[in-house]
Amino acid sequence: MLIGHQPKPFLLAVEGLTVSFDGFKAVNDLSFYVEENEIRVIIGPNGAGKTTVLDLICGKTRATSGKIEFRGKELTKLKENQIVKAGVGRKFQTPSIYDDLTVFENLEISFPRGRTVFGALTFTRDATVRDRVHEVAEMIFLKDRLDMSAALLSHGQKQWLEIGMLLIQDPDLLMLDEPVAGMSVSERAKTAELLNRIIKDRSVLVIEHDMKFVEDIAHKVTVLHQGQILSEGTMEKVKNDPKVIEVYLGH
Amino acid sequence: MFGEYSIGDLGSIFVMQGFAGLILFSVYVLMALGLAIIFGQMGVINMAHGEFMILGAYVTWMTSNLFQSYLPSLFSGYFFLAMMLAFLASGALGMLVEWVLIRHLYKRPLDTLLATWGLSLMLQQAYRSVFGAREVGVELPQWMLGSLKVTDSIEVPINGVFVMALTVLITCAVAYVMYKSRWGRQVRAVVQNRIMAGAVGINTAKVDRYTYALGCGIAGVAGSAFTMIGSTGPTSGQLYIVDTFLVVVFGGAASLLGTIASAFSISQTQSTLEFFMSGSMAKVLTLLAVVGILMLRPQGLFALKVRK
Amino acid sequence: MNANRFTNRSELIGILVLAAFLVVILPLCLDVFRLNLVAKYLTYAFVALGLVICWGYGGILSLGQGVFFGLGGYCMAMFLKLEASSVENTKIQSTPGIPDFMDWNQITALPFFWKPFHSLTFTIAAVILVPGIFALIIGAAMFKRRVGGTYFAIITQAVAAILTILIVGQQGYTGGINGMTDLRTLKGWDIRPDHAKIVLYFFEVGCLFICIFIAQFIRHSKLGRILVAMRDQEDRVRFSGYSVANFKIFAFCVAAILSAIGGAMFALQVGFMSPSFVGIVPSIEMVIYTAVGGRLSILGAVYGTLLVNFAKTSLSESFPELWLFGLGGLFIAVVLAFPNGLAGIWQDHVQPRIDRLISSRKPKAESAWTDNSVADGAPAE
Amino acid sequence: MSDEPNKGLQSPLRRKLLMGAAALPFVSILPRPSFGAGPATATVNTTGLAVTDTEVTVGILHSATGTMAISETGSIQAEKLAIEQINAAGGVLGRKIKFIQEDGASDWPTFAEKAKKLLVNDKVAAIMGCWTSASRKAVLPVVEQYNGMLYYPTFYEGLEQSKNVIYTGQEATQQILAGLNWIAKEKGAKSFFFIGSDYIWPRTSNKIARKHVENVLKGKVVGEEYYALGSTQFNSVINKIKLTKPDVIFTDVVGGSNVAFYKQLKAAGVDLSKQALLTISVTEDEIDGIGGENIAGAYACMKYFQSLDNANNKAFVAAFKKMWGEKTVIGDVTQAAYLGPWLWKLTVEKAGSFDVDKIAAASPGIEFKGAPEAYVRIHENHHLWSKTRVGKAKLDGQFELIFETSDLVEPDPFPKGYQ
Repeated sequence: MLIGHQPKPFLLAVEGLTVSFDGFKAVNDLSFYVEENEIRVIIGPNGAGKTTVLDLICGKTRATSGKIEFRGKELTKLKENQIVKAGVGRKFQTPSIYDDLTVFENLEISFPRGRTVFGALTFTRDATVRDRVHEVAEMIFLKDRLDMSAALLSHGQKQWLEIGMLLIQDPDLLMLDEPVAGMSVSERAKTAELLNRIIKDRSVLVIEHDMKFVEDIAHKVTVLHQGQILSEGTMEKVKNDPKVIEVYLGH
Repeated sequence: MFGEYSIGDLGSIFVMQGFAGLILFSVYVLMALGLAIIFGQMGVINMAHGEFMILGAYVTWMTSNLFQSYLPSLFSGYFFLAMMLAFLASGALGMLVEWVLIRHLYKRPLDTLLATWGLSLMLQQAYRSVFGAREVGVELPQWMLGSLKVTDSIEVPINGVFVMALTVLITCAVAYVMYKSRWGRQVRAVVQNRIMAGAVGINTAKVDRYTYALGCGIAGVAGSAFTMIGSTGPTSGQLYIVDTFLVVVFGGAASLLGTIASAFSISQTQSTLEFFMSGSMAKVLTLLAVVGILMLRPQGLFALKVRK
Repeated sequence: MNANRFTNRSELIGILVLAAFLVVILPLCLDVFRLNLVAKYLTYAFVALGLVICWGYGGILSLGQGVFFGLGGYCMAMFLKLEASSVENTKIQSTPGIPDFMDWNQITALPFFWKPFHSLTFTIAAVILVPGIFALIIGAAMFKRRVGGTYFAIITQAVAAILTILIVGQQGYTGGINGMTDLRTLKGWDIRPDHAKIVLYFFEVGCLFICIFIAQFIRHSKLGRILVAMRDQEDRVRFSGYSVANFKIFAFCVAAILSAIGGAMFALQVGFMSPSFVGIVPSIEMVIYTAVGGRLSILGAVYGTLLVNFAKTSLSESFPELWLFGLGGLFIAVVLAFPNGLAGIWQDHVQPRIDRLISSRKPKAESAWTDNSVADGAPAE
Repeated sequence: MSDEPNKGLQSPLRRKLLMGAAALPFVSILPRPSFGAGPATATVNTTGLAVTDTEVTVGILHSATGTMAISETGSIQAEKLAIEQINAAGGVLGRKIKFIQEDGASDWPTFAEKAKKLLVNDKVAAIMGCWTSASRKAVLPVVEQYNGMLYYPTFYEGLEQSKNVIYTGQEATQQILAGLNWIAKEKGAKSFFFIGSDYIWPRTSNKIARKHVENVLKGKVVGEEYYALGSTQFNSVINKIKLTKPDVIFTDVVGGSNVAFYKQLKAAGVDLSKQALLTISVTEDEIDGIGGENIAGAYACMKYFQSLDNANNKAFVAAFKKMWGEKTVIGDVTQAAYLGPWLWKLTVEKAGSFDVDKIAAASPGIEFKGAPEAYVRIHENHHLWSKTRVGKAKLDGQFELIFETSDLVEPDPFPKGYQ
């Protein structure tokens, strides 16, 4: 299943990952590898375990067995906030932003400084912070909404804001769970543009259903089915895999 | 401390002490069942649970007075009617409360806590205005008094046996209703996915109302049973509320079996400790143990590991 | 907005209005007896202030604030009681020089944990540290295991119940249900006469404002915004690299320490400490002060406390029967109709009118009570 | 609450009419006395108390709400009855007693706060009030600081004496020792099991009882147990009682716990006609909740029972029921509360003044022959000389008098050899 030989080590290596909920194995002996600056899309039918894989990597769910190595660090033993500090960023399926804060404050909280209790108490909003927030806000098309309460944003804008909150963290591995779900056509186009811009200097792990969108961005596609890898490779290869056609694209 | 007692004495003490624990266990189960339904299934923190119980107790008291005045010949059987009336009265009040108050708060569990606390204060004052500040004594029919002599030194209180039998009966009934009946399936469906349940044609508002009413009704029966062993006053309900919540939480909120297991372990611990130290310290140690265990195992004794 | 780290201009006005009310208007309008009552109410305002941070901002509802109020109060009361139990004051006892309730309980020597309370410095440290560390332990145990919401509320309630039974049960060491009564002097200075009450009142108001400023500082720091963020989307905060548990523990400890300061003030003001402040009923009542004032409003907490207590005193003087109906109704009304309490009413109904009046002359005025950014949102869950 | 002083109404006739109207519900059938004929206010009130030419104000301070309302209601009723009767008989020094009632709400600091309000704002001449030891301990520093006069009705643990308090109930030795002596003699009791609620009064009482049992009666205490206030589960201690088989169960369980205790005792097959039980905490009030059938046969040891057969008591019971309803019962504390206003009136008249210092000084030696419990007298230590009685609980909730001390028992709040 491994593809080719790699001159440099993987950014993310998942090996033998298994998690079971009361006997039900949502992810079963899963192994895959993500390189630096690679864009990997995970697809698969509902219940294939896609979101669970992201949960496992970012520490939201604890693995029953298996290894997740990121830049040589074993993630399964770290706490969520330590995983974030190691350089993994995660966007959730439904936009999860802070409704009671302004767009500016939403972004500011994600700025990687003052993350301890006392750091937060003594945090000051200096020029570095302000510049960075403005820069990201511009990128996510929310430059003129900075003082607006985040609750008032549209669904698409909330998705962008969350992406922006990840960008300001500047992670090495960005994990996106259905970033264009529920968006209008024009928003979707804008999002694709945004994603294409931000995936430049980092690796990205995306879960997406929209095949057109997947084809646009994916370097490589992994197809999950019942917690296991069904097929892996370029979009072209996966598309023509008879197993995939049967369980997924077939209907 | 056992030196002074003979082996035979000790044997009967352990039997009787175990039995005392079983009575306490029944009391806890009765109290907690209604709450396990309301809190475990609906997520509502019903701080007025004790007051629903006391309503049942007052209904029992009124029924006993009525029988004494008008139907003295049937007095020996009044208790069964009283329990039914207690169920209906507390259930009806529960339904009203759900309609006026609770249904607006399903998304704000902490606010149900405050609102039902307010409700409990108002009910207490209402009881005080209607029934007076003094405790009322419920007279029991003759056959419920006294004890069965098992051996020379082992005696079993009849009302204790009655409470235990009642507990078993109600537990079975609740288990049947929640796990076997069509209505129980609807309740669980609503709990798991309100929107979906609504979409497949379950009247979620109605299910909520009847679930809450059922929980309150069971509290009423519990109150009725308590008149046999405890006191009935406007503020008696408050004494039970912390214990009851701990039983439910300790068991794992959504699990009926957990509630029973936790009631059993808490009651046996407390009743055993009471034999070795003063009642207040036994209570402190029991509560401390429960809180300590909850800190180590917050999900309680029985909890499902679910895919979030 | 947050140009200034502590407050913005309109909040400063709000604080000045409160200061004028407490420092000038009340002392001028009330006799010493009523002023002492206000002082007693204000001790609860410390608790309410803590609850704004912990519950309003952090979304952590503690039903055990009485525990910390009690711990603070008992620490202070132990010092005062020792001073009141000098050998010549207690020569009637079988063992002179120990508190009277110990003597009644056949205790013949001062227990070891009482001894350090001869020192005022130690006492003041204990007022802060004992509840603080206790909160740290509870908080760490609960929040590190992600216990929150209703479970946390129930467990804090159980802690309140345990501590009450313990204090009542260990009466030889604690004074039992009677509590510690007849506290007389602080370092030789009699705290009972009227002039002492007045001095203590102003001292307390001073402390209250220090605590208000601390609360303001926390709220306007990034930590305050993280608390709000956590209430909205705990996971998002966690996956932005924060240890959510540590922030919750911090908020809970701050609330505990503020409550404890309130309790110590109470012992000074009332000359009395009893387990009736530790239990569940007072703890829940303290939550209602915050709820009435507006759970998101620091100044609202003070007004809410004063209002509920004034209502309690006057209603229970004239219609004792009605008081419980009134209090119960207040709980329900605050939850159903006014989730943001007085501050919400002010902001939704009063402030816009004032704004309209002013706006004919001045262009802009901001809310004096709550931060716009937070008050807009739904109530905490 | 009574009417406010009406300074604007100068006409004596109008004033009298108004007063009559206020008192109408209670004393309309009694001849209406006229007030205002007493000695000049300036001479009888030199410390600025709320005394006018026609009125004197006292405070009533009990819990009308909260858990203690159950117990304190009877005291409030008795004090109001006494005040009505005193007014109907011409008042105090020619002045009508007006009362201000405050609610302590079962909360000790509230008691202290209300006591302060009564003394500082209302300037009451005396306070009839408090019930629990805790509320008295809270109020005591206040009455001492502001020099008030408190008439405290409950039997209590002793270890206290104040210039500013008259204790109209019995202190612990007064209540307990005679009862223990009686039961030791009558039942040949040698072994005792103590069970009480967990607070100062039961603990102190049991301490005194233990010393008496061990040192004087040469008996043995085979168990001593305490349960938190409000406990409702007594099965464990009942098992211990069954195991240790004491000659006497000695109880000072208070409040609602009593109901649970006696019901469970009965259910466990402890027959009170065979097992002697002596309680110092169950009065007719408590039996109302416990139910006569659950406690019949138990002995109670205190100074008053509703069934006492003397002319004073018959009149008192009749008046009480007339005022508060046929169904009300009267317990020991209720009677003691009734003594408060009367003792105060007698003291004021002896001192010829409302001044607290003079009343405090004049109190010792005051005799009240009209007491329902029969003759009582105030001791130097501000407690009452009174008889101690033992009653046996009957099915109808009343006590049958079994024994009474031949002489008045001397109050001894700081008993030597019992501390």
